[in-house]
Amino acid sequence: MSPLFQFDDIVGGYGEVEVVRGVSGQIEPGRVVGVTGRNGVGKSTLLKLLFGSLPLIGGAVRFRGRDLKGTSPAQRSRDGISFCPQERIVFDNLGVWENLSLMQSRAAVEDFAVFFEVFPRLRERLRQHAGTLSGGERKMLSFMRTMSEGKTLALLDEPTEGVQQENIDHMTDLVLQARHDQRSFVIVEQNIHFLENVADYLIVMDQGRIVLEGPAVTIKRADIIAHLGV
Amino acid sequence: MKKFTSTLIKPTRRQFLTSTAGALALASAPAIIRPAKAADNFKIGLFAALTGPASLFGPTQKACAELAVDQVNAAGGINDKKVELIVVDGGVSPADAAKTGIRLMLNEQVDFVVGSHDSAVRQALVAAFKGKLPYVYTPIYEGNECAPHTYVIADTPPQQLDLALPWLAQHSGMDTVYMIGNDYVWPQVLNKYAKGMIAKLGGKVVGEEYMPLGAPNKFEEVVTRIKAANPKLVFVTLVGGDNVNFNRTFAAFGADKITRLSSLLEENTLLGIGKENANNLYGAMSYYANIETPRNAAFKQAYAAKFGAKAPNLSLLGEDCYAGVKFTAAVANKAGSANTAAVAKAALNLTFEAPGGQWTMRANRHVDKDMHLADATGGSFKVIKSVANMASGQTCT
Amino acid sequence: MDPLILTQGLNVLFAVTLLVIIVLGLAVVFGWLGVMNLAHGEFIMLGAYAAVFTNQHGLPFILAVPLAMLVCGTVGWLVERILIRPLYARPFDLLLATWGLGILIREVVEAFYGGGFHNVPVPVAGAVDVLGASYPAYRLLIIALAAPLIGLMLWWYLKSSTGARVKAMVGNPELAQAVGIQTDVLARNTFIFGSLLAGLAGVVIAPLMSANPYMGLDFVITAFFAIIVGGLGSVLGLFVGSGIIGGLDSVVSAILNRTTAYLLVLAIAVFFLWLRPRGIFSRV
Amino acid sequence: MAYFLAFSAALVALVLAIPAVLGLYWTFQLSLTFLYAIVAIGIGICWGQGGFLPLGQGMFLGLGAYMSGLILVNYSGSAIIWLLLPAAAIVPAVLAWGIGLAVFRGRTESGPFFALITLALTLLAFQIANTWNDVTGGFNGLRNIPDLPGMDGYDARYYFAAGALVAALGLAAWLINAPLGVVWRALAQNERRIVFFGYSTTHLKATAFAVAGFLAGFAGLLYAPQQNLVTPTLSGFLISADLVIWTAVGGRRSVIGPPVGAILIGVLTTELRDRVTVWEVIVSLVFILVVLYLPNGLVGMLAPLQRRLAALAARRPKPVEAPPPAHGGLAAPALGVDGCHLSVGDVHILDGLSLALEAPSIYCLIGPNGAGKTSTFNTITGELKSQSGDIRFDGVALGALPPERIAKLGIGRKFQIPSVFTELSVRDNIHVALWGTRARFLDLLKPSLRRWQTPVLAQLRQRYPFLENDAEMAGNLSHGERQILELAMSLVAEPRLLLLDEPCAGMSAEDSQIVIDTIHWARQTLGLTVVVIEHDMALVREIADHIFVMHQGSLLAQGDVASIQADTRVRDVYVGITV
Repeated sequence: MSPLFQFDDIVGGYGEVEVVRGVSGQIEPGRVVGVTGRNGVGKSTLLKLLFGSLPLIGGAVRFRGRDLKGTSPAQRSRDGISFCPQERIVFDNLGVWENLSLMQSRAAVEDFAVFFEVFPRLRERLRQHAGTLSGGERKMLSFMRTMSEGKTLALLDEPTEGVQQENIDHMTDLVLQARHDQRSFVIVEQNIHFLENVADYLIVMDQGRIVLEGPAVTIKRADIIAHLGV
Repeated sequence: MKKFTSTLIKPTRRQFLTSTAGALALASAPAIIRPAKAADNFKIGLFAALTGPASLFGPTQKACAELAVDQVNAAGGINDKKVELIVVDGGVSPADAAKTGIRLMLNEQVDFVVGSHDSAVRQALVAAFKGKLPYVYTPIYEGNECAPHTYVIADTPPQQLDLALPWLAQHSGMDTVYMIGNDYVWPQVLNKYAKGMIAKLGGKVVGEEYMPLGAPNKFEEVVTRIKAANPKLVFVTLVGGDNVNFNRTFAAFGADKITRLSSLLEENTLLGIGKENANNLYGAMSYYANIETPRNAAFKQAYAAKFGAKAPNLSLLGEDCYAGVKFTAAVANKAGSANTAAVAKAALNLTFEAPGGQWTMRANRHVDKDMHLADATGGSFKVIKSVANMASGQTCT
Repeated sequence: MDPLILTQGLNVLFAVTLLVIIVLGLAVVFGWLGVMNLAHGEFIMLGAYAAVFTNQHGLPFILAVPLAMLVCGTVGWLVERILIRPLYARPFDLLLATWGLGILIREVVEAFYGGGFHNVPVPVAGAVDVLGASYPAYRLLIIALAAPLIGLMLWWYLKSSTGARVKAMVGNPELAQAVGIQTDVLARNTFIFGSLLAGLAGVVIAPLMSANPYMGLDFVITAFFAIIVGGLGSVLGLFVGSGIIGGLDSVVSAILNRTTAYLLVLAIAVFFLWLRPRGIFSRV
Repeated sequence: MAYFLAFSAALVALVLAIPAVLGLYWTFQLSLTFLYAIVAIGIGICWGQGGFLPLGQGMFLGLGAYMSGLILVNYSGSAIIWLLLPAAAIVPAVLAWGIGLAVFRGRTESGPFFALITLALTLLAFQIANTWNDVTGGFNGLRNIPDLPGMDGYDARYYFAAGALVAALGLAAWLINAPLGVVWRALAQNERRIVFFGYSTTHLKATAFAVAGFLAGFAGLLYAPQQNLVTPTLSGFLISADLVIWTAVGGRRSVIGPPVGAILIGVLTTELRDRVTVWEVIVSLVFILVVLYLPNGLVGMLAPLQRRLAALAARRPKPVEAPPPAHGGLAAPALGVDGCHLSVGDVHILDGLSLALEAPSIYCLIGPNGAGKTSTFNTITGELKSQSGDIRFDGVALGALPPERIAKLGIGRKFQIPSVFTELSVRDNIHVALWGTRARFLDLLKPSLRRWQTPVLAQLRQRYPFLENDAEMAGNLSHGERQILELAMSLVAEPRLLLLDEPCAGMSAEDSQIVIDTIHWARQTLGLTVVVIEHDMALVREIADHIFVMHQGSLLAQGDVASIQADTRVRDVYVGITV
């Protein structure tokens, strides 16, 4: 029985520039893989390659055992993969509510109650343009959008960047809850605390390659910081 | 104008150059290849509205002229030469028309030009021909074209209004008149002339409005205003689509109990206006397709015989091209050539026949002609009064 | 109330309503999709000729609606596929290509129907008395029907978040893809939808002014001005823009004259293009 | 340049021959088409070079024609016309220039809105021409315009028009090959970028539009006496649209493209319109196809040939020593950023940021994503304006200055994503940077600037031989080479303060090393101050004399490498514990 999601020897980047130079991994249902590393080591690029926003130069991505070669991001989303990018994370020219209900036109505000409980500010700003939100609020909005899609697998790029600690804690709870519901995540993060709290498995990247990986419990923080810090 | 005549290039050189041009032309690009020139034909260039806003008239202009050419040829041609018609586009910008005019003059070497197009293009052609070529201007216009060797067989304001206004004054009253037209020379001149007559007839102009030409016009507001002013007569000098849309709106607002006189009301325009919108709508021109005279009957029969069921709608704008060719034939035969001086001499007081009636070319190079006042109520023209040999009222010398 | 003033008031209302109807299609194609379709007027013209066709063949006027939709839908589909799709990223070329397209459509229609005027009788003749001012029934009908129809569209627009999706696609294509919007399909359908609306407008207009191949030119520029003044992609802006352009045009025509009104509209358009190119209620 | 001269010579010969060879008819035909061609050349300059589309050139054509017509009608026979007539070309030019300044000011985009403005204006022009009877003669136009002295007869008219066309071609060729043309093309590709080399895009675009206005007015000047009639249609929208169509079909990017299009279609139309009923259909189809598949028009199909000729022309002529930068290029003065706040909506991008760069040395600016590093660069270079606080460079307050002025003060920057002008040659790329801080606006008309050479450039060429292949299109360079080219561009400008945003992003270790050496070298030879935004700590350790750590829009810590590495707060923000 093949894993839910699997990527082998991924190579790719922008144009001829290889940013990711051969990264492999896999993930089972109800598991969370954390990817970390310094800025510019190719973490975001990796996610984009996995989701198909960037073309693969080498390697293969499989979802539920099926090779995703040639399927558009839109198709992957329909097949059950959520993507929460790091840049241009919300539709600035749409309202908060439009951002949330864009693909679920039948949805009612109540359906998002569980999120609004922890992110009340967004409820207050339902009609406001997402472009006018603060960086942190946008992060929460895009996180909320991704989680509410309820897809089998979600790829999150720096969800906690610029988010206050208390909200990061809420995010942690939500991810853990979803994991408990057998949903899986690949989370790119620099916030080690967050990763330590949610991830079963950690990958540390540098220069586009994996320099350290293993079950979260087995990896010591000091080792990570050695790769991460200044 | 003196400078122009001095610019005339000596015939010998002209002959030489153009023949070289012809030779080269045949040799070079396909664009220049043209049917080998039958030297001994009498060539008439016809400016018809093949493109542009007036292009709805193009087909009938072409057809009528072709019919006339057939008849002239059947009658032995002009000065024993077979008449050849070269149709070109008059629906273009003045500058482009001038280019075509020069082509007709130098390359096709036409003997005569008959033109049905707007006044701006006429100015351009006059400037291009510089009187080196007899030029017949046919469509209804504002008058005042006095260029040498330019023969105008068009209806003029006096011909239209001397007929229409007195009759309307008598039958529907002229106490108050509202004028609406497009903002350019023809309506302005017509209104100027009309004002004089209205005053003589004891009428009063209560409103005068002009609509921008070539702008997206709408007429609800104007019609409402006119309806409120409730004049005895509305004098409409709008053209084309504006004329159609004004009259439709006028009727839609239930103002069509008021008498309307339209200066350019021909068959196609009336079709556009629609029979349900044509109550109390009058026009005064030298031709309507259903004038009941033997002459017109014959013309229509010949027209139908040549073009059959698919024949384009007959109207003044076509008939006057027919007349233009007929005039050309008459004057050139009388002059014995197309030489401008000879033609000028022959043209004086020359009488010739048009489907609309008998026309006579006067010294002012305009024609006296039979005019008809028609009632368009019900969507078809009913001629209610005709006057023979009305003068053009032009003062050219 | 003075019937004259009342009638002029109705004229203003009608002018604005008609402009909204004319602008709707372009609001979708230009306002949402950002496609400067200079051939919009020709799509309206095609719609009008659908009415001409039904009239010539003695068919009931209402049949012109499905016919117009069929014609404009098909043409819209073809145009999007061949002309628009390769040029989404090249606004100038889009502008020019659609201008060429406009000429093409005009010429083709002229080849079939000639340049002449075609009378489409008003489906609802006569006038209705409104508070002492009699007003043409068909125009009143347009005003009356436009309100609920446009209301319906708005409702649909807000309910089915299609409009939002289009704006999402235009504003942030990558994210749109990421949330599962098939952008190419959506773009195509949007363009076709805009073309349909244009065709519908044509049918409505046909009985007001007789159809001819050049009528489109009269609409397209005014429509662009209305949208720019209102603001791209904004529903409210669509009405405000039509209100300002159409209303101003009508009011000035009523009080002064057409020429002034026309020049004023041009001046306003230049002013907005220059100082507020994104309009009053821009959401793009 | 050389082949343009040769080309022009051939052209003149051909043009002179035509009347004798083709005869009067063609002489007349071409006289008018030549005038249209002149207008088209102007459109080519705006659209093909400057990258903005004028849809209303009829307005200037008409203005010129009416002015010329009125002058001739009123003063014919007196010598004063020779004084007055030039106004018929100059007034449209000035008008266009004014419109350009007004519309382009404060806008670094020239989207289709400019096109729509010109369209609306030409509609206005038409109505005025059509209704102002007393002056313009209304619909029937200004008639019986006398000939220009010596311009009577078809041949004379032809030679006037032909002469004018050749002159216009010469002017266009000169402008397009002058530095100004290079900068125009750079602008068309990346308007935002050239601002930071010290160019005012407003003036550049307004100038292009003024040239187009001049050419249109000039054509109008000759139109009046040539046709002896000027009508409103001349200033209408349809002619304006046709002119654009001709320009596109001929090829907007080259000098000869627009006139070729105008003459070709003009001639074919008069020839075929009356014979081929579907002529209009054909033209519109051809136009659509060209727009879709031939962005460079018919002439563009000769591109390979042109490129070969261009390559010949491109061998570097004798270099000219360039003057020092306007700012003197003295050793780096101090930069002080003091308490800058910058927020959009309620997002605080900069939150009381203060930095002080006293001694010339290499500073590194680090910090987690969203700390505001790039925004700091944007604020210093004037692209973003901080709502409060004060930025001083060499004692000058930068707050109010536009980006191009700040660049001229000697602050250069290099973007994270290499933004070289891909459709320009390597040499042109370098020159655009070279001129920015050295040339005054009018200098851009001197061809000699294209031979400029500086010691810095020479040394850079030694370091990076690929900078020597002058004719190579920057678009064909590899990513690494582009990075280096842009670095070289920001160095030849000889700034006093250089801001580098991730100069080594996406480069191999080897390339990165080369870049680092260059930075060191520049630091020593030019004595400038360098600020580097960098994530790669290895690189930071190697180059940084002094490190600024930013966090959430303000300065968290600063000091030398060791002290920063020791700083726990810094480590924490990197590891994600908010402080």
